[in-house]
Amino acid sequence: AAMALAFAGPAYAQERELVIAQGIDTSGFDPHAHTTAAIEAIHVNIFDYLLMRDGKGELQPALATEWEQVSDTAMRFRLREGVLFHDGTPLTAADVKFSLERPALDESVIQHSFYDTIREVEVVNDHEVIIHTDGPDPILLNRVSRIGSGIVPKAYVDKVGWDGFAQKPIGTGPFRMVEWRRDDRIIMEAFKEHWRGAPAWDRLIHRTIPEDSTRVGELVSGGVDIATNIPSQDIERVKASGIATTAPWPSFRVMTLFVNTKEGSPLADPKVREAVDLAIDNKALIDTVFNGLGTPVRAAVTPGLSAVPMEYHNTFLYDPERAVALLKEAGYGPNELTLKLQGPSGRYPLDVEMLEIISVMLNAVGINTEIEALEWSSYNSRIWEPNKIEHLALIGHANSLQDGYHAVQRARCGLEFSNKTGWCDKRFDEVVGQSAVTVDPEKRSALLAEAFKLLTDSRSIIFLMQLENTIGIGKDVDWRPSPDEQLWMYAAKPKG
Amino acid sequence: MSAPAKDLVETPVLAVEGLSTAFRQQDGSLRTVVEDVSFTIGPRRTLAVVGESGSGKSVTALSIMRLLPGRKSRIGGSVRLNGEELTTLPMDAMRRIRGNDVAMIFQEPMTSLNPLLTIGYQIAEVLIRHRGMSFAAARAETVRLLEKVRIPEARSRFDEYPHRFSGGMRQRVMIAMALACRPKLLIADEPTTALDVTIQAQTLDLIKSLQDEEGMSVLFITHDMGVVAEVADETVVMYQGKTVEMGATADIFANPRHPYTRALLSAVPKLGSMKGTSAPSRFPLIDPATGRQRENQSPVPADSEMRPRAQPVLEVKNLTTRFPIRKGLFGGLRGRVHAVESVSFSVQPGETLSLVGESGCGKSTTGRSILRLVDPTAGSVTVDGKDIRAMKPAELRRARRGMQMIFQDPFASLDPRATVGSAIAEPMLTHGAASRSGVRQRVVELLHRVGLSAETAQRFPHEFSGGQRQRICIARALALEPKIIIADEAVSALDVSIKAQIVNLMLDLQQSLGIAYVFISHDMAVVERISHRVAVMYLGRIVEIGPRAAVFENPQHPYTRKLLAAVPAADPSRRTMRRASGTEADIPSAIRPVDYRVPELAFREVGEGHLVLQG
Amino acid sequence: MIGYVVRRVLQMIPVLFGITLVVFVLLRASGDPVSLMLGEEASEAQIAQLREAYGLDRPLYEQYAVYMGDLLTGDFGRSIRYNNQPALEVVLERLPATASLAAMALVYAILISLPAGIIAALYRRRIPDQIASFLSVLGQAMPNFWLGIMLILVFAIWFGWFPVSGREDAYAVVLPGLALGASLAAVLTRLLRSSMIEVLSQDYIRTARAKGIGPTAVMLRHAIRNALLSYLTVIGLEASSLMAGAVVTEQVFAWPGIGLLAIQAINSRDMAVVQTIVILAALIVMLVNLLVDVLYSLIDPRIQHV
Amino acid sequence: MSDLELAPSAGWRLRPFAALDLRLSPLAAVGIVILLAFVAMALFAPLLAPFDPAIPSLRARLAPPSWLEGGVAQHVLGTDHLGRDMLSRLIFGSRIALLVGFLGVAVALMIGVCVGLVSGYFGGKLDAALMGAVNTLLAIPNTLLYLTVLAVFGQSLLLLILIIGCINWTTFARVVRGEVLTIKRREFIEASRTIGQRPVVTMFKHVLPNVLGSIIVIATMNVAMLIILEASLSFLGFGVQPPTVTWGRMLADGRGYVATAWWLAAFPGLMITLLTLSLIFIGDWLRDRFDPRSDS
Ligand SMILES: Nc1ncnc2c1ncn2[C@@H]1O[C@H](COP(=O)(O)OP(=O)(O)OP(=O)(O)O)[C@@H](O)[C@H]1O
Ligand SMILES: Nc1ncnc2c1ncn2[C@@H]1O[C@H](COP(=O)(O)OP(=O)(O)OP(=O)(O)O)[C@@H](O)[C@H]1O
Ligand SMILES: [Mg+2]
Ligand SMILES: [Mg+2]
Repeated sequence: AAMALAFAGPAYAQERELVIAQGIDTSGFDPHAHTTAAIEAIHVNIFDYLLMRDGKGELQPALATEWEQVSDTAMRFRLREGVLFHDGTPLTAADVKFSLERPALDESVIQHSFYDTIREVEVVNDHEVIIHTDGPDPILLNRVSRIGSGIVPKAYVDKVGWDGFAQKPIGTGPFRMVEWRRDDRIIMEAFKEHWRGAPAWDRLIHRTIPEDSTRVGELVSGGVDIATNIPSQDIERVKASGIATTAPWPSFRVMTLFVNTKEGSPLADPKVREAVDLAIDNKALIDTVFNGLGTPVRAAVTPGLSAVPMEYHNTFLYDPERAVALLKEAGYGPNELTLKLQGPSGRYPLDVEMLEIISVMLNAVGINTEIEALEWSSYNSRIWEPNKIEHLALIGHANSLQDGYHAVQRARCGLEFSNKTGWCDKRFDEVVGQSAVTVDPEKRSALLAEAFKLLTDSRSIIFLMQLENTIGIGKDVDWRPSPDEQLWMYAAKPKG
Repeated sequence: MSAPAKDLVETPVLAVEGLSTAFRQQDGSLRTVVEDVSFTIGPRRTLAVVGESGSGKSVTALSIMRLLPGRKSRIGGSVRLNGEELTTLPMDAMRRIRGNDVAMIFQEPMTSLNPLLTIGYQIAEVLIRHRGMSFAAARAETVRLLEKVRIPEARSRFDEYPHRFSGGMRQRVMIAMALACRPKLLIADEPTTALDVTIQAQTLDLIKSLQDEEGMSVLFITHDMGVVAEVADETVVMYQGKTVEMGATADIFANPRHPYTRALLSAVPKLGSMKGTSAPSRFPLIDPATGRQRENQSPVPADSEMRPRAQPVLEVKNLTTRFPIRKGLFGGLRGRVHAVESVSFSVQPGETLSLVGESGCGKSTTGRSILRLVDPTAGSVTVDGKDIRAMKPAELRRARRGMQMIFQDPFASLDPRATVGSAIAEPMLTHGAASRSGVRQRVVELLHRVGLSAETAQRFPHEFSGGQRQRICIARALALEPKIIIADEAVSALDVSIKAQIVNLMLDLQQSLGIAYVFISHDMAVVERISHRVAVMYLGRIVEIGPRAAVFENPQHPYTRKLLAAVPAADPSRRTMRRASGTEADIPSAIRPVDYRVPELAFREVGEGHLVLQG
Repeated sequence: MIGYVVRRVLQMIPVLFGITLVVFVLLRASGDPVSLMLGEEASEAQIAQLREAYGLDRPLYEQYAVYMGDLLTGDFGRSIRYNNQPALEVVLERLPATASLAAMALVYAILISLPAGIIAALYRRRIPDQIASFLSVLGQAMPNFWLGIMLILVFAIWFGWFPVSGREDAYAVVLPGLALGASLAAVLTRLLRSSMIEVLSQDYIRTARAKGIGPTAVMLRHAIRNALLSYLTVIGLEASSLMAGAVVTEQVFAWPGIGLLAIQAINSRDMAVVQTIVILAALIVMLVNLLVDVLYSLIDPRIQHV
Repeated sequence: MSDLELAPSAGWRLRPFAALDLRLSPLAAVGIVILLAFVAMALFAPLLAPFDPAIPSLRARLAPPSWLEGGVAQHVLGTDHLGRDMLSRLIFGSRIALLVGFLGVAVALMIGVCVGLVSGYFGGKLDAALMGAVNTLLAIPNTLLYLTVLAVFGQSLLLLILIIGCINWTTFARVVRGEVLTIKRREFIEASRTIGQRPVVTMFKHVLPNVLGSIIVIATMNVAMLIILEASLSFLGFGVQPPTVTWGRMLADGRGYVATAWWLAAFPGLMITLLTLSLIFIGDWLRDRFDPRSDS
């Protein structure tokens, strides 16, 4: 794309433009009104958080320069001075209070559930705030460095309203939004007064190209500089093009099978659940479906998450003979058990193919299968949301809080996972509950490790793999993708 | 007119010698449909080609014009126009001759004009093409031509489209188009067959007077001997693709040599041939192969004299049928077609009443109203003492057993996908008139009755000729032993000889079964043969009704006279110099405004049962 | 004529009403926008809260009544997916993209089918006819997403003549237009061929030839106009399938039109937007058909609408 | 044709197509042979297919056809992205293609013909109402309708066929209605009224057999259209459930491999083209046979 501008005349000849292609468009620029990582990946260039993760996933100061625990339920943040919004107004503590209290207090905001521990944001002075939480919140820092915590200018929002803001956002980020053509492109310009200094690009363009092969086509023909989600079969092709190369882009998303353990389901019998787990060869699944890209897991653990037992990463159980034996013990001879495999079609990469391969694997130990792959919204509303899993349902979970607590907490009795699987364990609830108010990292990790073990051993959720995407990067761009699925383009530099 | 003088000095305008035309069939073989046809036409003369349907008349004409599909047909022999050989001419040169030296008019005026182009343009096109005129000049010339063929207000009609023109006017447009370049030869392929008697007469007149003016020769194709007698100097008779007889028209009529010619002539209904009798009478028929008379030729016995006044099978009183015309945003009523207006008549058992009149005068609507195929607006229809109009649907269906209908088009009135047997059996099965096996028995009986063999029951309509199909329709109509049959133009679409056969069949059936007919027709000569009584309709009204002899021999209403005068006489010696051709193009329309008040009708009795509309 | 047009437009109202009802019920019955928006991480309490906020917890008929009430005042509702933007605005801003795509497809379809259909009819059952027939069969048998991908690969990536996707420059419409227009071209070719064959067998063509008019003039002045009548009707009827095809084509070419919007709106159960699209599309289809009928009556003097 | 003296067994039944000249044209013969081959393929798929179409093979992912470099001998047409045998999948795929195509058309046919017949034959208010429904359905872009309906009712094969039928009948209804309006004016229908036949009987006995000609022609075209529709729905994620193999799904899945493994999409595409071609040949031929004018 940098080349394409050469035609635009001498005045623009120097302009550096970076074009990124993703499969989906943003729904708007209200940072509290979505839950999608791919949208955050766009927003992150416009909004800053109090803290920000660096390329290794470590939390670094951003709008907040220092922070300290004031009490069990309060944390003080010192704000950076001289930070300007895109409209030239300076950042103050009032903006921070405004930005964080909205998701925390307004129940109708989509991000609310991630901020409901926050009781109040107290303005100490122009450059200092204290966040008060309901109880001890060990992951408050995670909360203020993610999606729903982008800082917006209060005065501007008061003027245009949130609906207006969603169309024309203003933030403190390195780029400012100029034009948004829905489902086509978002055009951003460098914000030269950005507190980190002017970005290397004059223009940043996010394009929406839903069709994979078309996106790859743009990449290899030089139409875009960075393209996300390169299908595995095209990796060689991209590399061979000489125009771009690819890099692994691990995702926090872990693919799982939710299991109906409720009464009446054959899977209420733990033996059958174990048989299913043992029947699935996670590695072969990854190799066959994803051409080897992905990591087998036994729990929702991925590198970059805090407080997770990493021993469940890159490991899996596979023992078909034992699976047959377990089935026999449970009273099922070959082909006497039929399980329904449900899953979405088109929500996750190669989701239907996963179902097909899992089905074959289950068949191999003598379990008959029936696949039901539905378009995402139907799947979501027919099976997922009313908790009507028949036997096994494919689902992928990301972890936008990037913390172990979030990975297991919803499996507590009466919460979403439990409602779906029907698995409910007192001890599990207890340790998870404790971890939520335990600030000491050691203790907390220990509690969560036990919780992970309980959940994994219950096999109410059978964990399959961590997804690994591939991102395509043009040869002219110097950029190393970070492990948190963000497209933070301030870090990208033109080559040569 | 004068006998044809063989003019040896003048070269003939058209000389056809040994013309043979064959079509390539699906399997690649050739089927010859015109074989070794030869004739010549001298300047200013008219040659008629006659023969029954499928005898190759049209193919002959199209071969002369070389208008047959080139890849599918093969033409042999020679065709010379003014000495120039046409069969070998390059296509370009041929195109310069078409429409210029030879012009052609076709049978179907309704489809022969392009519906999307104006009348004027279609004529002017010829002038532009052959005379190289500018459009303006062509336009002026076209208007002149239109005036010449007596299209009223020619100037303003230049820009009109064909669908606004009646059949007769369209045929005149075709003639104007043909005459545009003053061709030496005009080929007219059945130009009047599709037209009404009166319009037909006008059109024939026009062609003849223009021929005299322009001095061209005419090749006239027809199957109607009446028309031949009227127009032709010489006649060629074709039979199965060959010429069987050729000569001066008068000679041929006076002294037909070939049996086929004789058969053809014997079957021609001649108006006035029934003078002095009052009962219907069969046609004398001659077998085309042997030349002998085919059936014993007794006229229908005198028993069909008017019967004593029994109870009529059908009584129609003040029958009125109007069709609303709706237009505008909300489909408001803008007028009505007064298709049938206060029509009254009665029919006795075993009697035939004919309804005659021009196209659109309401004959069919009358018939359909009687059967309640359309719902009449007012009046009463009594069949066998029961009022048809008061009946509920189921009742009506039952009542229809007693009255049947035979339609004009035998091709259209049989379901192409049902066997003949099931078509005839259907009415009986519907009414449970007989057991299943009884039905089969009866079908065979009926087939025999109409002169078909039993095995035809299993065949499909497309395997039959038009005449045979009409027999099947009659058999179907007879299946329920109706008291009355309404025959709507039942023989109009048939060839002369077939027509005669069917008329004879109907008469026989009437005689043996005592059926009453309402016979709807515009063919006066057939009507004369078949009817006991005649009703003449004009614009939805009966203008004259009475015994056939009285109406034909003593027509009182001017319209009846006009209708009779228009019938071509199949006798060259009586070729009349025509009555001043009417220029009025159309039959006046029966469309009236909503608030139209129907004037009172009064009839004057001129003889016994002979009534004439007054005023 | 004006009366006729008015009447036809009035007739569209019940149809549109029926469409809104059908679509409303279907969409509502099939999924819940809130749980879709919240994704896998949503909590049940949160779903309930949001649903209440959007009034989705009320009975269906009540929701429909509210929706229709708004609709009658010209309010097409607001997009849930696009942060409460007015649905009509969201849809309308896409209209030009789809319109230009459809127009391009139509241009292709006509440019291809007109000569191809005529030549096929003229050379009936001979080589040119068979080639045209085969190509049109291919055009019909090839799903347009497939054709789109092939076109991108060959003309955009290998040859680099056209942009791969998007609608930034003027040439961008060339490939998606072709992908969308191909099957219409195929249908129209076959149709034109058969109506041409039919017209050529009509009596008035024989009349024209008997006048000595040359084959080209017969073709141009006498035959084509008549054959175009049914051609025109089919174009009208195909307007709706063009809209349907646009859904797929836009997806392939990342063409920011209504089709792309439609898929995403359906997938996120964005009621107001789907409704607006369907109403708009139906309206366009019906207007196109009306236009075709009016054109038809202009070409064919026999038809008179009053 | 027996020379009958009342042979009662040789009754005259309604034989709708006996009146047809069914001589084959060369193209039609080709079409019929292809179609029969596909039918045989569908019927005997388990016997014909060398492999189980659902069984993946890790080692043989994306193997090219056997005659190409890198091809594996036992996978004649190569393997797909999960290492499943292409040939076997194509063979099994013919089942769904034919099922969706023919059953979908059958459902559409039934609805469309009934509506068309009733609408055309009885006219009036009923006609206005039915045509209103047709116009409503026609005015909604088809794809949107399919997507919403499939989203509501799920994506089983049976439902897909039913839905396709329930949405796709409008063409038939319109054509049948048009034909009925013409046929209604033919005299044999009137003749049927004059013998006192009930309208419903007339409709099925006399009207229906006479519209069958054009219906069959559209139906053959429609079969092809539906197969492609299934492909498009698969492309949009609304296809038939795995492990059922469909050409449409193969085509849709293969689209990402145009540049790297062309055989994934080329073969199912070829199959669809062949089937469409054969149906179009047969349809053209049937139309010629049903239209007496077409060959004069
Ligand atoms: N284009 C054609 N291809 C094949 N056969 C044809 C063609 N045109 C006419 N015929 C056949 O040639 C024969 C003669 O037909 P032609 O039209 O000349 O009869 P006709 O005497 O004019 O009859 P009619 O009085 O019905 O017009 C018929 O058997 C007809 O079927
Ligand atoms: N269903 C109808 N709706 C409107 N007008 C009709 C209808 N049927 C007949 N007419 C009109 O009624 C008038 C009488 O028609 P009808 O068919 O009875 O004439 P006809 O004497 O039988 O003519 P033809 O000799 O042509 O059969 C005509 O002007 C015709 O246009
Ligand atoms: Mg395992
Ligand atoms: Mg003829």
